[in-house]
Amino acid sequence: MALVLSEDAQLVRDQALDFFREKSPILALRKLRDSADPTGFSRELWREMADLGWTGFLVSEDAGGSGFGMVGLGQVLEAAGRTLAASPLISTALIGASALDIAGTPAQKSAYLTSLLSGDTITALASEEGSHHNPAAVAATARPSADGWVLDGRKTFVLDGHVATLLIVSARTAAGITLFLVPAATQGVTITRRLMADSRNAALVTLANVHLPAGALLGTDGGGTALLDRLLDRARVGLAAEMLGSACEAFDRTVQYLKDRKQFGVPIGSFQALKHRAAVLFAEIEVTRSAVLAALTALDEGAADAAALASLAKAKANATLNLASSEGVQMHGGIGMTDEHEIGFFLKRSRVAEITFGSTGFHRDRYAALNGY
Amino acid sequence: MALVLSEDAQLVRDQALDFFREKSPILALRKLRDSADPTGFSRELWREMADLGWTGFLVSEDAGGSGFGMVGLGQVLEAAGRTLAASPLISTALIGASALDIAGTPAQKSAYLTSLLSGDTITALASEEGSHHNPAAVAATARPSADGWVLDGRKTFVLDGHVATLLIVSARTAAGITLFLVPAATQGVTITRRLMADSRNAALVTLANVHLPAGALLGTDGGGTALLDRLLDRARVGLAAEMLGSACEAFDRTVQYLKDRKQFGVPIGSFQALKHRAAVLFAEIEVTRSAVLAALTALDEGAADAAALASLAKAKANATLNLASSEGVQMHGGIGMTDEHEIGFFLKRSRVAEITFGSTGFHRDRYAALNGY
Amino acid sequence: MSLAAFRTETRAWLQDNCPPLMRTPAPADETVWGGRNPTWKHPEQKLWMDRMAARGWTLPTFPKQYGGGGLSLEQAEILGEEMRALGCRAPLQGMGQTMLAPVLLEYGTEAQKQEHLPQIIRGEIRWCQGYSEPGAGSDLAGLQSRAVLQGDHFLVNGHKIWTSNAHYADKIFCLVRTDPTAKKHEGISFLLIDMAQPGVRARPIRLISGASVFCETFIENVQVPRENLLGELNKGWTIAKRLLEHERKSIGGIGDRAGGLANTPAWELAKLHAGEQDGRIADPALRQDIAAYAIDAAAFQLTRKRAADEAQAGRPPGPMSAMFKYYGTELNKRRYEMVLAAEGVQGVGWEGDDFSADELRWTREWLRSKANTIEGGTSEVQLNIIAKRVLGLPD
Amino acid sequence: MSLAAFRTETRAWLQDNCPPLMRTPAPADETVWGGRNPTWKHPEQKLWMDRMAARGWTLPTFPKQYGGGGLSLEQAEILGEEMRALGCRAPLQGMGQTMLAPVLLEYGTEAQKQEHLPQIIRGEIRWCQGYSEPGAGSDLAGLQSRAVLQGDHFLVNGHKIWTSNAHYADKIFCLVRTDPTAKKHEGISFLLIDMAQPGVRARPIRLISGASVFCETFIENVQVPRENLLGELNKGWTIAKRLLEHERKSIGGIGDRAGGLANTPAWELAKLHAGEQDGRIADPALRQDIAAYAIDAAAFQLTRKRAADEAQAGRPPGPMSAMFKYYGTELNKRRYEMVLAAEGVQGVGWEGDDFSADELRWTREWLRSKANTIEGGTSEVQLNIIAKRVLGLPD
Repeated sequence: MALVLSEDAQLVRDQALDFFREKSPILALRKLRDSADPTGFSRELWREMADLGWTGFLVSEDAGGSGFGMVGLGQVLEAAGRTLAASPLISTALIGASALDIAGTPAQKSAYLTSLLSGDTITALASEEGSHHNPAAVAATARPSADGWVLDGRKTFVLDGHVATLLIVSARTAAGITLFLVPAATQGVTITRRLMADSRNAALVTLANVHLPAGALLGTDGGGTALLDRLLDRARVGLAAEMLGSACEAFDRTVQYLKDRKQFGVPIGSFQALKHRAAVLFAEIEVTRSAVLAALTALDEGAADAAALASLAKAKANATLNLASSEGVQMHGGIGMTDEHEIGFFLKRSRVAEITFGSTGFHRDRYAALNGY
Repeated sequence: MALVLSEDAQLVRDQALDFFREKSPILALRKLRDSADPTGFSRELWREMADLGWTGFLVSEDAGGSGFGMVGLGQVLEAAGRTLAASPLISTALIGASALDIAGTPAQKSAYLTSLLSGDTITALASEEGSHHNPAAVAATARPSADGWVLDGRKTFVLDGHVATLLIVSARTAAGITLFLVPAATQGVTITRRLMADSRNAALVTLANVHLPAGALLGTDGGGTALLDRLLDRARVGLAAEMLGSACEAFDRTVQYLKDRKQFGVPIGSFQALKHRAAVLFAEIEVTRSAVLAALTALDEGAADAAALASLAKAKANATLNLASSEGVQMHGGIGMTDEHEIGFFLKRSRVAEITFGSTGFHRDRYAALNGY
Repeated sequence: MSLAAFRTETRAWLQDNCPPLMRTPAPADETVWGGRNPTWKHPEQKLWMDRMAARGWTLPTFPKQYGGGGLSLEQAEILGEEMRALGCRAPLQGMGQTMLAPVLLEYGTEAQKQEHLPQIIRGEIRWCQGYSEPGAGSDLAGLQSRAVLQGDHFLVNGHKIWTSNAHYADKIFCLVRTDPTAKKHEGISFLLIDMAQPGVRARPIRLISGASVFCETFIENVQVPRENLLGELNKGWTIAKRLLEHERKSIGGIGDRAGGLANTPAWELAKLHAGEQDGRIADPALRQDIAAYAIDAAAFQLTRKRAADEAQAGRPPGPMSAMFKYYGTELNKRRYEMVLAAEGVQGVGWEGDDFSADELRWTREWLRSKANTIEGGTSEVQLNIIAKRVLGLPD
Repeated sequence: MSLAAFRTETRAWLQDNCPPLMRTPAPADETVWGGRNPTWKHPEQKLWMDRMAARGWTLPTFPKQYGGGGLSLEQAEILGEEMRALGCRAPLQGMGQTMLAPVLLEYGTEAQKQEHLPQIIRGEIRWCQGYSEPGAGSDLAGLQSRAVLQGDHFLVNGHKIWTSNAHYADKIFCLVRTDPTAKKHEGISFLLIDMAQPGVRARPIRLISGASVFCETFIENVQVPRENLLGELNKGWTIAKRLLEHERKSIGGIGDRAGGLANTPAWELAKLHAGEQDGRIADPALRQDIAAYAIDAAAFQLTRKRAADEAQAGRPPGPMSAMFKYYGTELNKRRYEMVLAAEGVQGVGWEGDDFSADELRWTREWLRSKANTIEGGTSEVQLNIIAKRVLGLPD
């Protein structure tokens, strides 16, 4: 694999950078927050993103998408990360589209894909049950009924669950962990919005005696672990790309501040201790960029080491965004502590993104296991 | 407990600092190394240390010592660490004296204590069997015989074992881990010198069908785990005190070099990045000093948290000496890489001391366990 | 009186006089700040403050003639131990006590001491600090607020920032430039300004944590009596630095403060959220990180104790306040990062019933902790101070 | 010829021409340095070097008229891939190839290129680097060695340090001061000096690892022909900096070098010494540390690949050599620290039969690795360069 963007990917990247800079600067997130917007994102912008084809990047051409792939979607996510844009890109364009494209039956595809591509259907993955990422810890159950399945369980950290029309739920059957497509409006499904520190939303989803038709099964009975792994690896790398964008932006703003802010009669960027810390951060961002691009590419190519690269990318993105946002606030000094300044938004976003789809510790552990130690 | 040196301890400290500075500068270690001295230390100096009473600090007054305690011995060890002086202080004045004082029978005391106090008997603790510190991993066995015990086993990292006349050996009996006093000259004992990177010595000790009298048992049959723990906690804290001295000396030399060495027309100590790193190291040394003094004091007072403080002190000393020696070499630049300069001796000493009586990871684990998590 | 007798007597007095409610941990919103318009959640708060103030024990080592307790260091230590043993809340807190009072005692005229110290000790006046300015943060001496001496008063104009709780304070101690032609450290004076007059205005600043504990304070054409100058004219920088040492000490000890977290360490949260195995935190990496933090935190607390013990033993204290400020605040940030890491999803909530009150408070406190290494002199400034004053490294 | 055809042909040629022994990993003491007095452990080493040199493949992308391979970047990449696939050793190494040759090509006169490049490519002359001086380490431009132009030659006097393997080298490329009155960067020239003459003396320096790979080199009243000046008089600094970029690249890639460790990663040693549980390293803290290192190391290797791929795709390369030098050398130090941590007692042995040859070698290599962040410009200098040239931060 060559670690270099194709012309097409470069075009998507430029387009996405312009899009978010113009239509969804950090000010947009602030407004959603301060107006206590019940959805936490802009449906109008989401339709525009769908019109640009981003919802179809992971949907094959014969199903109505472009099949452009993870490298392309990664460019969009990185651009979104630059302005901390809140949207269902990951929950829907990445996870939902992948789930249907990879495992959906023709009936499922025809039921959901068109409206997902147009931006109408929003999906959410309901797999976590505890405080820490652990897709294998599934207590939710699905038992067979006369005409399908009955689900019970409690899901804790369902990203975009508060606006989703379709949930992808992991539950345990006799055969093992299995995924189901659950329309949010199904009886017995209760969705409670959870507002996070980054002004984005997750939901608590409870399933109480939820009756589903046989056609709600996604993939095979008991095949949920492998399918979830594939979906999650895409989500991890997509999120890592978004986090890379956020780290780059926090860094660029901090370097600019170092040049502008004067103390002791000189720009504070002339102090060597700050210079060295900035240079170290630059290096970390560069190696993170390589890890993210390699993981995106490996997923598109179906490479054998894609899972290890996914953990590598998420582990590096976690550490680098943590560092970039922490250094950003510290180097901005007092002004960085004010709500009025935007650098604090990166700090809040960083810690939520870190624990999403696996902390640094989780991915170090997984990387070691995948490499045989 | 008050974390302040008594007048007496201060006097010992000053005396020890003068002693090692005058009689055992780093040059002494270099000479021992370059002459391939078979013992690796100076017997003459060791007798002088005994004459100063240091071998008796942990021996009660009624047994011929001064009972001055760990705080006092810690001052001596810290001073020894400043000049990287190699001596049997830890193997004999600390571990051997403690073992006999705490657990020795009257017969054992009368057999060994006088010559230990005078510097004639050198003891060595033979407890490690693997590459990593683990006093609980004992494969060596002791089975009862008609008139005593028969020992078999292999001990890997016996500090000063190559010059010891008396070994303190851990072996497993039916009752559990048990300690034995084994004269080095006993038939079946083979001692092979192992030269370490810090120019000090450990030994590989093999015990093959070693017959011992009943009176060789130290403490109680099966009581070795608790006794070893006590001895090791003293050793950990004593070594931490020595390492603190080494860290202080490496740091002082580095700060002086920062003031003396000129590049770009100014002392390199005027560069802010180096200043900040030096200041961070200063802070780490200060908190390490407190941890070491608290642990020494707790051992003397038999405080309930002495074990936790021992792990705390060793963990901090490990990290701080590692940092002080690494930064020392880096800040000395090219000259620090030469054998002619003394700063490299601190680097070599640091890593050997780190793995002795438990690495940082070992003591973090133990600290957590002792604190209930 | 022997120390033992003092201890016995003190214990008995505390037993008799500390109201039961004041022996419970104080939530953050029940701190007693005193002042002209004090707020009380419980009458016991005022009772406790008044009783302690009457003995001068709100500033126990200060001389009796100014209303202080007149205790020796040893006695004050015993008082502290007995208060901790009984779980007594601090009767009164604020910048008057911890920062201004020590420099008033050192640099004030007899009249100034007589006027201000009793008010501070009795909790009658709440002070705030007018140091930083928008253009003068780490470069504190670069301040531009002006005071011009006009006969018996100064005419003051200026713009201060990070004035903690200025919107609740009665008076502000202020650094102002009184000689614009002098070198920057030599034209600064230290003024005491009453805020209850036209021309003084405090505007709260909203922080990333959502709280507003700091203000911008605007001073426009305010007349300040000449006798409110502390120390000599244009010699305010010396006092300013001395006060900063007291501030550093109080911020460096930030991890000590009572509060929910002190009773709920990160390892308990880790067991709760990451699970427990054989009595251990189930996630070994999290466990090692928490132990590493706990070891550093314990070593730092032992260092504070060592410094106190050395002072008590009459050993000369080193110029260590910068080190305490640096290490204590960096540790406090790590502490909250540990809490977040332990809590997982529950550590990054903002609103809603699914998060406990503690969890939501800790998220805000985590954000608040980021200011610790900025306020009162950044970590970078502290490291500069250590390098220069302690290590003697050249400029 | 198409790239595919080139690959096929190259593979066949390597199969036919690379001696079997040269397809095994090279121990450190079997590196081929060439020179006037080469040392061979095996005749295959010379055979392999000569065969590769005859095709110019010891410097594959250099022009054919100077003895180079004349390959495109893509072809050279293919050659590298095929050599790695077959496990071929490097036929020849040294500072002549990696550092001097590129600047000779860029700045040399036609005569200089004709003279020196073929000698380098054929392994006939071994070069060393005369840059640092005892008083000029990080401040390289502060050098004091002098060269005075006297008609058709320079008279050179100086004292160089850290001249790698100078005691084995035939020639030295040297920075000397030719105008002591000019500003420090403007009076420096770049000279090529033959060491086989009286007045040049190299004294090995014993290092903390026990090895002596560096020398002090003394140059006393040595005459150097004027035509051995590379570039213009007093304009040597530009060439010096350019050469440093090539040096940084080669040091930054230090973790790539084949050798025992490449085949014995830290995690294998950790399993061996700390034990194994369910296929995992039994010590969870050690395991996490090793994974953290391995992740950074992999991300760095991917970054080197990305830079190469971008160059090949014709994307403008950033000024990244300082970043590679910094990150690669810091990683290499961490790598050896990991090895020591994994080995425990076996990692800190110095002599004796109880330590394996690998264990003893790694201890020495651990010490040697400490020089990585000093030689070729310290990590601090690299960070200065990144801050200034990449980030544009002010002086």
